[in-house]
Amino acid sequence: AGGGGGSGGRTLSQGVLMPLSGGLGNLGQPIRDAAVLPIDLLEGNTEFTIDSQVEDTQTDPNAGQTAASSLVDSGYPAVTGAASSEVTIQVAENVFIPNSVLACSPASTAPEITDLDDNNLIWRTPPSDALQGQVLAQVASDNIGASTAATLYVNNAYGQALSNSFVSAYGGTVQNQVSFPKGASSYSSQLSQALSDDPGVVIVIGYPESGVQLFRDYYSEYSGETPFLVTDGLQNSELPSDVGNAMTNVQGTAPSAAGPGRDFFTTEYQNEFDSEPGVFTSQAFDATAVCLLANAAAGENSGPAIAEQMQAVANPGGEEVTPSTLADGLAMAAEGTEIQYQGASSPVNFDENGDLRAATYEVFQFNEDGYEATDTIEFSA
Amino acid sequence: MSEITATTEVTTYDDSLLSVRSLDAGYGDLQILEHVDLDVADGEYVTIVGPNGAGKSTVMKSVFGLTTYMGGDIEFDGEAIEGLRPEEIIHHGIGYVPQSDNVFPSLSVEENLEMGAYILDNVPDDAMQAVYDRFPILEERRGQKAGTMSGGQQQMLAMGRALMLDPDLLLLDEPSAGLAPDLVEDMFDRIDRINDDGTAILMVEQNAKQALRRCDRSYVLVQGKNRYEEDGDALLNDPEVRKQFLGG
Amino acid sequence: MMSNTGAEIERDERDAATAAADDADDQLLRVGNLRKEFGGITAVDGASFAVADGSLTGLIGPNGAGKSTTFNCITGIHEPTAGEINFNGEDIAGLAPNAVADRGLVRTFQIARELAEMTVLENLMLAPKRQQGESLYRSVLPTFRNGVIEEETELREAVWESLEFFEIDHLAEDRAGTLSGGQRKLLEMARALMTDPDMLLLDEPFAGVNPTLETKLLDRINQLRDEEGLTFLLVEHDMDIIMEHCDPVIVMHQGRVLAEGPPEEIRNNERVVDAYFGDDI
Amino acid sequence: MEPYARGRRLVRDQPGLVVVAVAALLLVGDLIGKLTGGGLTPARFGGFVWDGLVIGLLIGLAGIGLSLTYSILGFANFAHGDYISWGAFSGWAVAYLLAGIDRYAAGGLLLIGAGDGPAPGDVGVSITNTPLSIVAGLVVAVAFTVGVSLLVDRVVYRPIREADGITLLIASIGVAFALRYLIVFFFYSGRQGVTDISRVPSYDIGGVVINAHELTIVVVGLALMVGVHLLLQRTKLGKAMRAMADNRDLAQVTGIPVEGVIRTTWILGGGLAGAAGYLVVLTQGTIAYDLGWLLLLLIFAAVIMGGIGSVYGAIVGGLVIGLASRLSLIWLTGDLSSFAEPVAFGLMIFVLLFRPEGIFGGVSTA
Amino acid sequence: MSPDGSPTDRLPTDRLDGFRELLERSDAALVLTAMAAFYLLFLSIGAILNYDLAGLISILGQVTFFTAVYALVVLALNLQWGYAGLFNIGIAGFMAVGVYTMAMLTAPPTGSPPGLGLPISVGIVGGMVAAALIGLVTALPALRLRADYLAIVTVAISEIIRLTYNSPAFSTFTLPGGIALGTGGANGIGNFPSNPVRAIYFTDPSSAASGTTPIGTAVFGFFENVLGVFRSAVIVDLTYGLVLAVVVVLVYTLLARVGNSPFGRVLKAIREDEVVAKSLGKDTNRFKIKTFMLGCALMGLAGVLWQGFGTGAVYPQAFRPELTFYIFIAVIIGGAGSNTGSVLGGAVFANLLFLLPQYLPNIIEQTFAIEADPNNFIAAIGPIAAGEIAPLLGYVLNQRLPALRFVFVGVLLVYLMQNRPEGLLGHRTETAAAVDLSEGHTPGTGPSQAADASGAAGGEGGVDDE
Ligand SMILES: Nc1ncnc2c1ncn2[C@@H]1O[C@H](COP(=O)(O)OP(=O)(O)OP(=O)(O)O)[C@@H](O)[C@H]1O
Ligand SMILES: Nc1ncnc2c1ncn2[C@@H]1O[C@H](COP(=O)(O)OP(=O)(O)OP(=O)(O)O)[C@@H](O)[C@H]1O
Ligand SMILES: [Mg+2]
Ligand SMILES: [Mg+2]
Repeated sequence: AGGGGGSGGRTLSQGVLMPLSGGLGNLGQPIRDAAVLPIDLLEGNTEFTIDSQVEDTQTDPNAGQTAASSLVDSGYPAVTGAASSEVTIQVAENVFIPNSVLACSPASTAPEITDLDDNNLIWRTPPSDALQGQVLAQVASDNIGASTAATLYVNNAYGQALSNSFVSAYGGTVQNQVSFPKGASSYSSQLSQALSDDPGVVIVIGYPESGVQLFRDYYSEYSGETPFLVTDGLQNSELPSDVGNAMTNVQGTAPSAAGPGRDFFTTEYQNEFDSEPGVFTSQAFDATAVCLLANAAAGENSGPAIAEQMQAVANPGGEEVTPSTLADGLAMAAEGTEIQYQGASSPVNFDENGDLRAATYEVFQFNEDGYEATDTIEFSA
Repeated sequence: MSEITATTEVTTYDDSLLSVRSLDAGYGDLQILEHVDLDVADGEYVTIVGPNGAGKSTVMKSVFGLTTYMGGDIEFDGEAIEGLRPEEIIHHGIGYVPQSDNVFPSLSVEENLEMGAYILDNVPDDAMQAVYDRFPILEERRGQKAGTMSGGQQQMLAMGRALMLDPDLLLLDEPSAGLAPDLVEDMFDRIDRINDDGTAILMVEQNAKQALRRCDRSYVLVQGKNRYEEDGDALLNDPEVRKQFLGG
Repeated sequence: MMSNTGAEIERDERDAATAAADDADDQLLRVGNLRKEFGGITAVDGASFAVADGSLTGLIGPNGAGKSTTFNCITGIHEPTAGEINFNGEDIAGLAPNAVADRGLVRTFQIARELAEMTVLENLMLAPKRQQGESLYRSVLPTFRNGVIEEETELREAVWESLEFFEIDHLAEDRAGTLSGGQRKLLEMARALMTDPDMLLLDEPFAGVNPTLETKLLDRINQLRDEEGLTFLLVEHDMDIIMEHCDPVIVMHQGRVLAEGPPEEIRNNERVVDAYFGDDI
Repeated sequence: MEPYARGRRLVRDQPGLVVVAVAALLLVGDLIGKLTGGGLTPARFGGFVWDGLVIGLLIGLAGIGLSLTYSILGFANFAHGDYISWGAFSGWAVAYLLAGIDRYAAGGLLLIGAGDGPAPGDVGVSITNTPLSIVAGLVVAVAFTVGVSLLVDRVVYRPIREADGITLLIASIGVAFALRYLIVFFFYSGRQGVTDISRVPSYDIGGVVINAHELTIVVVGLALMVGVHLLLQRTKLGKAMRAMADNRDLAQVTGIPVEGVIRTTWILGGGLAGAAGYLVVLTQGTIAYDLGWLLLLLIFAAVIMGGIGSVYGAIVGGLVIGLASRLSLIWLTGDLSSFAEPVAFGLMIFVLLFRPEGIFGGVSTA
Repeated sequence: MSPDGSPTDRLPTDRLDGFRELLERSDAALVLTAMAAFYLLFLSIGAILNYDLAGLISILGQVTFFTAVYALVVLALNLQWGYAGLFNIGIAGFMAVGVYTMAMLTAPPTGSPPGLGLPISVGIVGGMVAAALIGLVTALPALRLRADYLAIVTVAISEIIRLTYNSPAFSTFTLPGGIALGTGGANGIGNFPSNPVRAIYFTDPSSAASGTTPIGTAVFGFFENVLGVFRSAVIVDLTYGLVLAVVVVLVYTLLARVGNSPFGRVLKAIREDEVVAKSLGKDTNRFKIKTFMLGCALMGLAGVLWQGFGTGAVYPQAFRPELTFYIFIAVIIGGAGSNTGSVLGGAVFANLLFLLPQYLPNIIEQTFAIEADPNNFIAAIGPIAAGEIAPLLGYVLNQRLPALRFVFVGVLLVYLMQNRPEGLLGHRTETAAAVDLSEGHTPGTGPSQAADASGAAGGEGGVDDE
């Protein structure tokens, strides 16, 4: 096999690296499902054989490293993963970059990833949190009209980075920045600190794990009138039912999953897994899809070669390929036709750092049944 | 010590209260006792003497079900008791006062005695009073923590606790160790009296002169085997035994 | 009567103190007005006595008289509530146990405290003081380690000799925890002697030891005293031993020194007979 | 002159104590300043105190069992936290089943709403809405945890009864791993909402909001504590336990049915742990497989601070730890608020510096 | 060895016996045999998973790395716990102090978070010293406490350390002299110098696109041209693994000497009965503090080599108490009190309990592919009534395998405690003396005589053999 035409029958190898157990296990499992969805859909519909393998980082740096090595050792040239930024940075520096394997993360939003010395090997399909901080600030000031704010953030890399980027972008006064630990039995004291100066809006950065607890504590002790603004980590349709409150005072921002192929993705995901797609699932689909397209275009299972093709298959210019036409896209890419992938989460337009050039954020509002998007905000880096 | 080559010359009795036949026992895999035979008749006062490490304490513990049983028979009052748990053996009417650590230090004197009658639903008042009559100092100090009592008082308390159930046989492991001379005398006198009241005694003693003088019969144990079995006084006067075990 | 007794005791103490002052260089250990309280209990209540260099002094008294507690205070296991303790001309009250032992004053325990999981050999090898290899760097660095090995080889011989004497050499490699009650006592004494002390405090070393071996040990104690000038302070309840071997004998009662003197005198001291011997004598 | 001399002696003998006293005084002074100066509203202060009391009560309740098994069996049971978790899961599975069986399939209810099971708001469990199923759940939580602890004792600890404390401790770490991840095996690894907060009435008492579930916990917790107290005081069981803690071999020789007392200890300790786990979920409203494990270090801190083996020590220790972890937030604000837990640990270490045996150490109160 | 006959006419069983004897006598042979077995195991796994040669080298590198780092920490713990009975369950905290100090000393001052930019060697020594000092601070008050109280204090301190590093409060801060420093908060520190072994092969070790040194050119060239291995990273990793193995040998030697010496004897005595040790004139506090500090320094070193250079970045979440428990499990598998046992225990834990379970799911998937993937237990057992077992299997294999791994670890631990509480080598009491104590004497009929002698001799011999 090789580049150019007539590459039918070639094997495209794609690894998936996700936390399936440990702290982020719950978040990671649906993302893993979405990451293997393109492969499941392509099976039998394309001339290519697609070989994939899933590894579990266990939300642990050591295990993550072994899991990543295992993918590399099995000969996977490209990997969808990892999820949390800590693990992504670490396996990138220690495993993927030294071994010339490409990684495309569907969920790591830490700004540091932009600046990795990565030989062009590290990519991602969600936007950097440097942007989300600005979006939060904008929504807080413009949509909610709050001139004072407090942040309540989970005490990890994600929470600390996003809280900081919000604070530096926000025009009003930030009265309190309160951190909270994951998995505590009660957040009343943190809430009481955050609410002590009667802020115009409370920004909550965290995951459903602690979000359930935090909002339960909030609704059992306060009247529930202060506007809250949450981030992508808390964009979870089960949150209101788990909390037991419609949460109508809570809005949120998240990288929008409103790419051209979104409806197709949603339907297929529901068919396949019998549940609603969750946060970062459409990004995971896109990450795998772009890698496969780039692999087909590269004509060989080689990390650097695939990296060469990432922008070519994703960025504007050429035939449009969407999640529903992925099989055709592979064939075109292998033949050397110029294509542009229009994904489930976004049109996917990479800059030279492997970040998205433009990002669309959605503003969503919780209600009894989950949440609904109320607005979209376009942002370009 | 190895000069004594005489094999076991032990008589067996037919009507004994406690009869130990060819007992093998030890700790884990380590066998200490080899074919030990021993009898105590109803109301009899029997002692065991022998060098350090001979297995004297091990015999007592074995009767009470505290060692690894490896073979032989132990009968009490006609019933086999080998392999039973200590609390079951207590039910049969045997009391045991271990060599050391024999009171509950953080319990009061009275509570220690109550524990002695734990297997009964209610602590019999007369039993408690009987012990107090025997050891008046215990009644005086009934509220004191056992751990703060002096060595001799603790020894009395331990004995009192074993007497709470009015056992038929009392096993005493070196009851005089560490006691001041006046208390040693006193202790032996009290044991005599307990024996006079009908309780059979099986006692280990290093204070062999006293023990042998007072007991009815005595066994000499060496390296886990019976060596001699005789009247106390006879042993006391046996020159060989004197030389080997009684310090001349 | 009461005050009378008190006065007498005071006089005794004064006598002891004067005696101590008289031939100060003759007294290896001097204890003055030692007090030790545990919560409400006064275990030692102003005891004063002195032990002459090279003597085998007996310390007797009823159970609970405070003998072991006195030992514990002298050797730093307990900090005395008040009082003076002078060893070899140096005030050692309140020193840590290791500091006391380091000065050559070593004790055995009434209830043997063997190091259960260590072999009998290791128990004895532990004892000698100021071993080179007790310093971390010496035990590790190449050149120093040769010295350590040399010293260990020498110690080994001494240890085996001692084991043979105490008739526990057949147990040399057994864990000390498997020894019988009496064997533990022997180990305890052998170990204390391995520290090469100037003075030994023995707390009922023969309780539970077979009489034959007891005789042998006493011969050894006498030999060490005569030939190497060791000083012994011996707590014992066996009056035959005390009367035959100890001179002088100190009698404690209710935390105080009741009498002190040669065995003959003690045997005939009425107060001692009342307090201690009972009807035995 | 006299007080001066006494003071000087205090400074000389117990310099640490003096420093602590001064620090405590300064904190109290600062607190009064904050309360009067308006930096801290009395309502917020009251909220901290109430919060600390509720969590402290739960820690104390769970700590009693840990303390009992610690002193009687001679080892620190690292699986205690996971008994707590199993109490929570077993009890709430049944509470859910009873509350929702008329409307939903049993499977989803038994998994406490996991997977496609009904949401908390739909099942609607709360002490006022479904009091019977809440009580039934509590009973099951206690019974099930007792069963688990007896089973574990039979299978794991009994064969090595004579082993030293460290061997048992490490075996208990093994038990902890197995129990915790069996929950994940049967249930799930996330945190899930359980109670229906919209149906939990709350009362405003001088600005401090107290809800019905917290009140339930206080009532049930105190009742259980009093019950344990009476059981240990009124029966010879308490003395037998102390006797065994003193000297197990002697207890055996004395005729105390050692195995029986050990079983009773597990029944008490396991039952209280199960109840505590169930009640923790009642107050926090959510359930997670590691909820007991996350509490375990705090429980240990409480038990040790109180003095191992002392029932009252465990209770007092629990309250101190609970209050400290909440009240410290008066000073630890913003970035420092993550130090609440370290403060609780630090306090324990501090107490041990002055009382190496714990507050009630050496005093047997059971 | 066998008195009769030359090796040629020996029966195979004889040879087997001879080998067993060798293992009993020489610790080096024992450890090397165990490692050979592990290498073989993982090579077969690689083969099953169709790894190419680079993949196989990589898996060997991992086996070496994890064995070495676990062995290192286990050895340090064995010194504290196995010898002196100091029940330290704050290991993770001391490792964190080591690696964080190293990171803060060596990270570039301009980075984020800023560091002091000092050389690596200063960083490593600094990490060890800092861990030792924190050990001292822990030990001083803890000396008064009984063993289980000490345990809880150490685990509390370890949590305080982790939460402090995790706190945003010290993410970056300024020292009094105006020097900026930082822990990076929950982000950790990722910008410290790269693994020193890279300097052997690369001219600019910190750059992914660096040129190679002459050695690098030669070695990489050999692998590329002769073996066809083009991934230089696997060679670097394997080299690091081997360097760590050397470190383990050095630490082992150090600790074996500490153990087989009067110093070690005092530690053993302290573990048994501190009052006795004191009454014999040993300043036990000094011994305890020294031991605690030395152990903590080694834990700090292990932190640097493992969580620092090994993973390339340091995060607070890597130092949860679970890590400490893993080390304890390893020391128990090996047998507390035995240094060789510690190395073996570390190897067994790292390979069989840490690495192997990560490869198992893939092997299982290769062997039986089970499609069914029910996402909850009820859905998994429901079909059993209809005789369908596939959903349950699918649930177990596809959904709950990680959870079952922990259940397995727990059950194994209980099994070990019930059946072999003394661990693999704990039965072999290693006599604490610098010489064979019974040489030239016949110690009667002590049942453990043979084992003791070989233990003492073997311990020393093992070191010298290396
Ligand atoms: N728990 C134990 N485990 C192993 N061996 C033991 C144990 N207890 C005693 N032994 C061994 O059993 C033998 C007999 O011990 P035992 O205590 O019965 O002796 P004894 O005759 O009572 O001696 P003593 O007069 O010194 O008390 C000794 O060799 C001793 O080492
Ligand atoms: N740690 C302690 N706490 C409380 N009381 C104690 C303590 N140690 C000793 N005592 C008390 O001090 C008194 C003296 O005890 P000590 O052990 O010194 O007596 P002794 O003379 O050695 O007696 P014996 O001959 O029985 O060994 C006793 O009343 C004892 O109960
Ligand atoms: Mg005995
Ligand atoms: Mg005494």
